[in-house]
Amino acid sequence: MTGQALLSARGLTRDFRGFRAVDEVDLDVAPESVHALVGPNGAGKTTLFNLLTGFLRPSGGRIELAGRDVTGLPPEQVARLGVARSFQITSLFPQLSAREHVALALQSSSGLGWRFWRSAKLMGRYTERADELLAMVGLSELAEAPSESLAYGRKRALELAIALALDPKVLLLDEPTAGMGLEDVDRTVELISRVRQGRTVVMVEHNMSVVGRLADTVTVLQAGKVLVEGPYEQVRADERVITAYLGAADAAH
Amino acid sequence: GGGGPQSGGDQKLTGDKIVLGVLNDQSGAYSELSGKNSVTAVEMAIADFTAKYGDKAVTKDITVETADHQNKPDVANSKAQEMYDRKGVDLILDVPTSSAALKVADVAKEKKKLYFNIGAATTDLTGKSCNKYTFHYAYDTYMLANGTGKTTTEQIGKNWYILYPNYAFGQDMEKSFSTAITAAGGKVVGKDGAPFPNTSGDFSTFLLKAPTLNPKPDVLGTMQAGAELVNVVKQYNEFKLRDKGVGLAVGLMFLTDIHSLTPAALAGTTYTDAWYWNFDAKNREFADRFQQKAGTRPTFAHAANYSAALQYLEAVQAAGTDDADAVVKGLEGKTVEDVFLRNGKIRAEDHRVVHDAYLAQVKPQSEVAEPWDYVKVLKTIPAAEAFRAPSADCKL
Amino acid sequence: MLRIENLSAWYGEAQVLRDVSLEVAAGEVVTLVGRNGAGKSTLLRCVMGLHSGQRGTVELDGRDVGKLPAHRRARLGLGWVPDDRGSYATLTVTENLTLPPRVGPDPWSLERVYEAFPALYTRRDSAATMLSGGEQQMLALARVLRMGARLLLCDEPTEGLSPLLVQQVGDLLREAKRHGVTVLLVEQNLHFATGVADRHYLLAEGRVAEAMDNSEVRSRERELLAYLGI
Amino acid sequence: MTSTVDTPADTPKAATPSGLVAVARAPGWVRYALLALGLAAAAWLPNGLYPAVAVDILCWALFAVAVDLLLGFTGLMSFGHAAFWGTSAYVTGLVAIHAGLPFPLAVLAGALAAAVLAVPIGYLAVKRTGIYFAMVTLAFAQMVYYVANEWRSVTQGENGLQGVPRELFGWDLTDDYYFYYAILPIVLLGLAAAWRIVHSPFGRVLVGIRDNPARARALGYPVHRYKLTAFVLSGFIAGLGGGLFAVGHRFVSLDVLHWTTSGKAVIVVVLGGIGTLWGGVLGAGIVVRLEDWLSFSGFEAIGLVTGGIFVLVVVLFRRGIWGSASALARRLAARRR
Amino acid sequence: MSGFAQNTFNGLVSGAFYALLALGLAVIFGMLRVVNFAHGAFYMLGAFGAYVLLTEAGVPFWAALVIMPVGLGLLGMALERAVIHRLTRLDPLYNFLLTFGLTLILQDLVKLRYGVQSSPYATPSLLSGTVNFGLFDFPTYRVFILGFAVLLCVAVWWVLTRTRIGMVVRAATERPDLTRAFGIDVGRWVTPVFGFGIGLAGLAGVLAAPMRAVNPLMGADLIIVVFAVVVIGGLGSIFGSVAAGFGIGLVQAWGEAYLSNFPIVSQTIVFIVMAVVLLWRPAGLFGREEAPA
Ligand SMILES: Nc1ncnc2c1ncn2[C@@H]1O[C@H](COP(=O)(O)OP(=O)(O)OP(=O)(O)O)[C@@H](O)[C@H]1O
Ligand SMILES: Nc1ncnc2c1ncn2[C@@H]1O[C@H](COP(=O)(O)OP(=O)(O)OP(=O)(O)O)[C@@H](O)[C@H]1O
Ligand SMILES: CC(C)C[C@H](N)C(=O)O
Ligand SMILES: [Mg+2]
Ligand SMILES: [Mg+2]
Repeated sequence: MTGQALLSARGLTRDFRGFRAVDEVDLDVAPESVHALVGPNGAGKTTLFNLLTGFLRPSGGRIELAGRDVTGLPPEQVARLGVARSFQITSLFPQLSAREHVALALQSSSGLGWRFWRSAKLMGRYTERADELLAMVGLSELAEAPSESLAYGRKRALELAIALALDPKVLLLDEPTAGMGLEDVDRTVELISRVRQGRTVVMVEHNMSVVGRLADTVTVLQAGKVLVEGPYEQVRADERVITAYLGAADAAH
Repeated sequence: GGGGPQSGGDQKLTGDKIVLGVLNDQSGAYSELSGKNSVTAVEMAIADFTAKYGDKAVTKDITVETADHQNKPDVANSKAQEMYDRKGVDLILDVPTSSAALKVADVAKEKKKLYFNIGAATTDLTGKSCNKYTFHYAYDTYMLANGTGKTTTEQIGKNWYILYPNYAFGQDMEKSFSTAITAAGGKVVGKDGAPFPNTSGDFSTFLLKAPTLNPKPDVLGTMQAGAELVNVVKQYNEFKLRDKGVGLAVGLMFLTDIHSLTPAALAGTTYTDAWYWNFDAKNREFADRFQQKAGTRPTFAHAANYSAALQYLEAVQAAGTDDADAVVKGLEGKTVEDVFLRNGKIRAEDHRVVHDAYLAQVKPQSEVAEPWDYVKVLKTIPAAEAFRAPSADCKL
Repeated sequence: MLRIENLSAWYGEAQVLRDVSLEVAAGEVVTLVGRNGAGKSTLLRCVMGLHSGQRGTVELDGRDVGKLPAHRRARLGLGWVPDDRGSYATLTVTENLTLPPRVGPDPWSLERVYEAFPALYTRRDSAATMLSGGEQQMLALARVLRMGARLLLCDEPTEGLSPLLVQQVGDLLREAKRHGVTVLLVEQNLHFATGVADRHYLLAEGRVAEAMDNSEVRSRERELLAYLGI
Repeated sequence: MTSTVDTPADTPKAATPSGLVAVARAPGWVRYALLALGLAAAAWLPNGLYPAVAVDILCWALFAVAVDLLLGFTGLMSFGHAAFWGTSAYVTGLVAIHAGLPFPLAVLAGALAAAVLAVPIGYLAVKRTGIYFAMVTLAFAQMVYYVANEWRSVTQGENGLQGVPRELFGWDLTDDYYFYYAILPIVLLGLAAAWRIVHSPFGRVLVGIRDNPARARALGYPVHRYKLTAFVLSGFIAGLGGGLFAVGHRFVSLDVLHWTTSGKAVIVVVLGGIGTLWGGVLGAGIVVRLEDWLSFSGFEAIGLVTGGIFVLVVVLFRRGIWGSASALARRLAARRR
Repeated sequence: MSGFAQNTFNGLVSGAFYALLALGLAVIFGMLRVVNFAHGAFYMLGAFGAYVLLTEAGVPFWAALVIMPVGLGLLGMALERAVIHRLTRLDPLYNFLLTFGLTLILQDLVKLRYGVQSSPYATPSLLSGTVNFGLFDFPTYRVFILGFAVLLCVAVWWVLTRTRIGMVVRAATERPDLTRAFGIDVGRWVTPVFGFGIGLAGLAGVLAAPMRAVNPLMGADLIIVVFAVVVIGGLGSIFGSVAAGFGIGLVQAWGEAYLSNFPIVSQTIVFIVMAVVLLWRPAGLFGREEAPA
């Protein structure tokens, strides 16, 4: 079974001082699919993300990436294996410009970062690619601005550009459209559907229309457990999902 | 570069003047026992010298330079160099703290300029680190051990517990004391190096241990100096060791230590003193003059600074030049008598300046009749016995 | 109840609000809509007294509060739900809730808060920043309700909330309104906004571009969405 | 190590000390002019100043730059760099005394020893950040101090290591004036190395780590290892300074390991300007010269003056001398444009 | 046996000083995010103040025990208003540096006026005897210190964790602006807390006066050991700081008593413990994890 999945979890569990945030979750993300994680606030989605990316150590269970056991690896190693993530609450380098962010991300897969005896001008080789990525997320004009001066929505876009710069096999996006206006949401959806080619995307998203437009598979978490899993239409219609999460139908627009 | 003046034989005085440099601790742990008041003492010496010779003096232009070495050998090093090179200093005086003292000896040797150490205790100055331009005044670890260790063993008790600060000075003291005690027929039943510097200021572990040793020591010998000595004595009293039959002997003590601890805390303690201000009329006369200037009574270090400056000036006067080699020649082997040096002699072999020393005892508070008169002298240790014989390690 | 006149604000050299004037009557729910970076959050900070580079008049109940420090304004009944949720890492959930003093006539009791937000109850002894994003959003809202603030300044209170909770927040705001609470709401979600608000101000490039009432927004929804990109 | 990421204590990320000053981007000719001026000043120094003081300034300049490399560009304030400065001083001294090597080799040995020591200390210290890092390094340096103090058979304890030779192929370097020129190339090399590190891809990563470590990890950068590398490099450069200091004084005292030495290094950097690199050099010149002057002036309370200046700088001119000057220059340039 | 008990007791007494100092540090840090390097200097001022009060105004120990902490607390408050407070929005390192500079200044001011010689201070007569514990007797004064310190630590811990005061101050420290927006006048809370922490240091100083040498440098090296103590206990944790304070006192006393043949070990034992703790629990024994790194 796991042979099929690119990223899979078995019995994944995480406790915080007696509180179980993720409870024996089994998850299989098929290669080159978009897999959405939804669920009520506090269901454990972000925690699951943190487990999958090594930012948290599981209290139990096991994680495999392309058949390789990656349980308990530190985040930088997980990243090097081709797993990139964005953060739900934006997390940037306040002093660096948007372009520098992307350049840093582009550089990380090379050994250049260790070259303390070489000139930083070498990083100029990433400028072109960085500008391309910034254009993709609509940040071309703001490439020079320090990230702390960007408005919230722009920061979210930058998060995405950084994740893309890593050219990951697996892209984990935590609420990529939260705080964005509709136009930006559309652009982001379009962007994700573009970059998903040849990649696997796992995303947390409350905006059901975004989920509907992108996701192949939807997993609904509740109280740390998997409630339902399946294609979007099926999950959407599920009674349990409606009571636990969606509420009255008009909420999704 | 600022190379020093070439020492030419017939030259009289460099720059027609004499500059004395007092290099010591002016802000740290030893600034009271030497410090600024050493400068005062040196100024008194200059005044006395000028008064004595009047117009016949080699020069009337005698000044004092002073610097704070903060008890740091590296600071002492650069200050000493700067004094010799840039301030035209002919003689460096004082330099307490053994590590700094040794470093300055190196500088003196290299610059071929005179150096009279007063404040430091290490016998290395007249041992393996001796040199032609360095003289050691006042006291050293041997003198302290020989006086206090011997007499205490003979008169108070044979069994000792020695507590010393675990660094150069303390370790030297411990060795000197152990030797002296054994030679006098006593026994060191225990010894401990306490941490130095002792961050907590707490010595109770050692003090509690003392009475439990077998055989029980009659005497606790503390080698601590300055602030640490104050701590040990305080806690000795706190744990009431005297009531438990353990007496107290102090390795090195200055008048200022007794003052800060109060005689009550130390009553009956014997120790070796290089000089005491109220010993006789001559000393007292000096002490009175000193007090007018400094507002306090002199420690033996102050008196020794006075004497050292005076003897140097006398030597220059006699030689007619401040050329270091000529002055050294005049000093070597000279016998001297002044307010500090009684039966004094400047040994040619190792440049140790020997003189009478004194076994002193702290008076009980009730007997303290005037401020600062805390001590009675029990016995004079003759110059010949007070210091060790010239060491074979010293090759001038 | 709240009157803002010719309010301008700067970040360093950059001006982000230009002569904004608006009014909120007692018991009204008014939204501020506008694109990312239009200056909505900055406006709320100015009202709260937390932004240093500002000029203009802010009146509360006819009283000029422009000179008052933030804590005095809060005591007059202002309650702020910051856009970053404002959770204290060093305080537990319960402490986060009980920290602010009561400032209005109808403060919620702790029991009532926990009844409305059971998720907070189960996490009541955790440090607040350990909560999930949505839980922190609930906490921020619950906190001002517990203060009993008369004028709520809510900065995107539904961001990151599940659809179910979004409805619940809508219910809460409506209920608050019924109890006479006034609300100035910053919202991206126009659908939600029209569900709770009476009137709307459209903020664009630091200016009030338009003021509309609810029915107008409903009828012009298509056009507005296109214009705003919302 | 594990901790939440999505919910960081979102205290407003206060400007890191270094965050105040971005690497100055002065126009090219200004930079070359400044460089030429600096080199000229370095070449002239022992003619205008007592040579021994000039030598000290060189050594402290290296020390300050090493501290700034961590503080300004990695966001780690080491309050225990005396451990590396001092260890190198001792090793240099011992090597020079016992192996009779020419002094540059002895200094190299010392600096390497400092770098080696930086590995375990750094390994433990980089687990903490910010103020904790300062305290942890401070404590470990104090530990090294105690060890040196107790290990009397090697270090001579309180007496200090006397008689460190200044040997260089039989040349007589006893005169500080000539010694100054002998060490100048080594110091310039050290400074150039620091400059290169800061302006390397590695340096860029460090700045990123300084500003948001969690983000850097998600990008695949092993944060601890980067910090550790920076720490070791900094230890090496500090060691270079310490070794030269030992040879310069021909003597090593316990003070080289004392916490006040670490503190002084930080003072020098802050005075010069955190994150400016050359500010440290300037700060070294000022502080060393000032202390020299004060101790001769007969004023007893040196700490009162250095401490006072330091407090003023922290309260009023946090950018330090260099930082303030370059900010001013930039403002003037902007106005002219 | 009685030797061991005595050493243990002694360890607890010196631990009491560590605990009191660490407690003050922790209170200030917990509330203001300031690591107060000058804590040792204020400890020194406490002891010195008691000495000056006694010799220059005849004020006895018991009065000094009240006057000094209050006086220093006020001084601390003035200091907080004048400078500390301007820097709290910046990186905590700035306040660390500021207080470091302050340490140099305070030490030198006292030095200038009173010199570096240690000054005498007698044990109050009421406490100058010894208490018999069966196996051994122990100076009454030390027993008093231990009891007093334990009581004080418990009281402070209770106030800060169990009352509203602690909560408000923590909030005010963490996010001053936000807290102001909730109607709390932040300035009014933070300043007294800083003063209180300083007062604790002063109190420890007064307690130390009869037992330890009173001189301008008495706090200088001590503070570094206290830093190690709080790193071990977990700087943010009030309980951890106090527990580690007593623990380190014990470990040091035992080390000195039973490892005296290995002075390198007994001297550095505090730092060895710290290294082990860092390896095993980087946040300290009772500390909370820092922000991710
Ligand atoms: N470090 C932590 N310590 C304690 N509890 C935690 C920690 N991190 C998360 N939790 C708890 O675990 C639960 C799951 O949190 P998580 O952030 O994964 O939720 P989520 O599904 O991402 O919710 P949201 O949609 O609101 O972001 C929450 O109840 C939260 O309070
Ligand atoms: N700290 C700051 N420094 C400089 N500029 C800032 C800062 N905070 C915000 N800005 C700028 O001020 C403008 C208005 O910001 P504000 O946060 O008020 O917008 P907003 O309407 O709330 O946007 P969003 O919908 O993204 O939250 C933006 O252009 C932003 O870039
Ligand atoms: C007491 C001091 C003046 C002696 C000093 N400790 C020395 O090393 O010689
Ligand atoms: Mg989440
Ligand atoms: Mg906003």
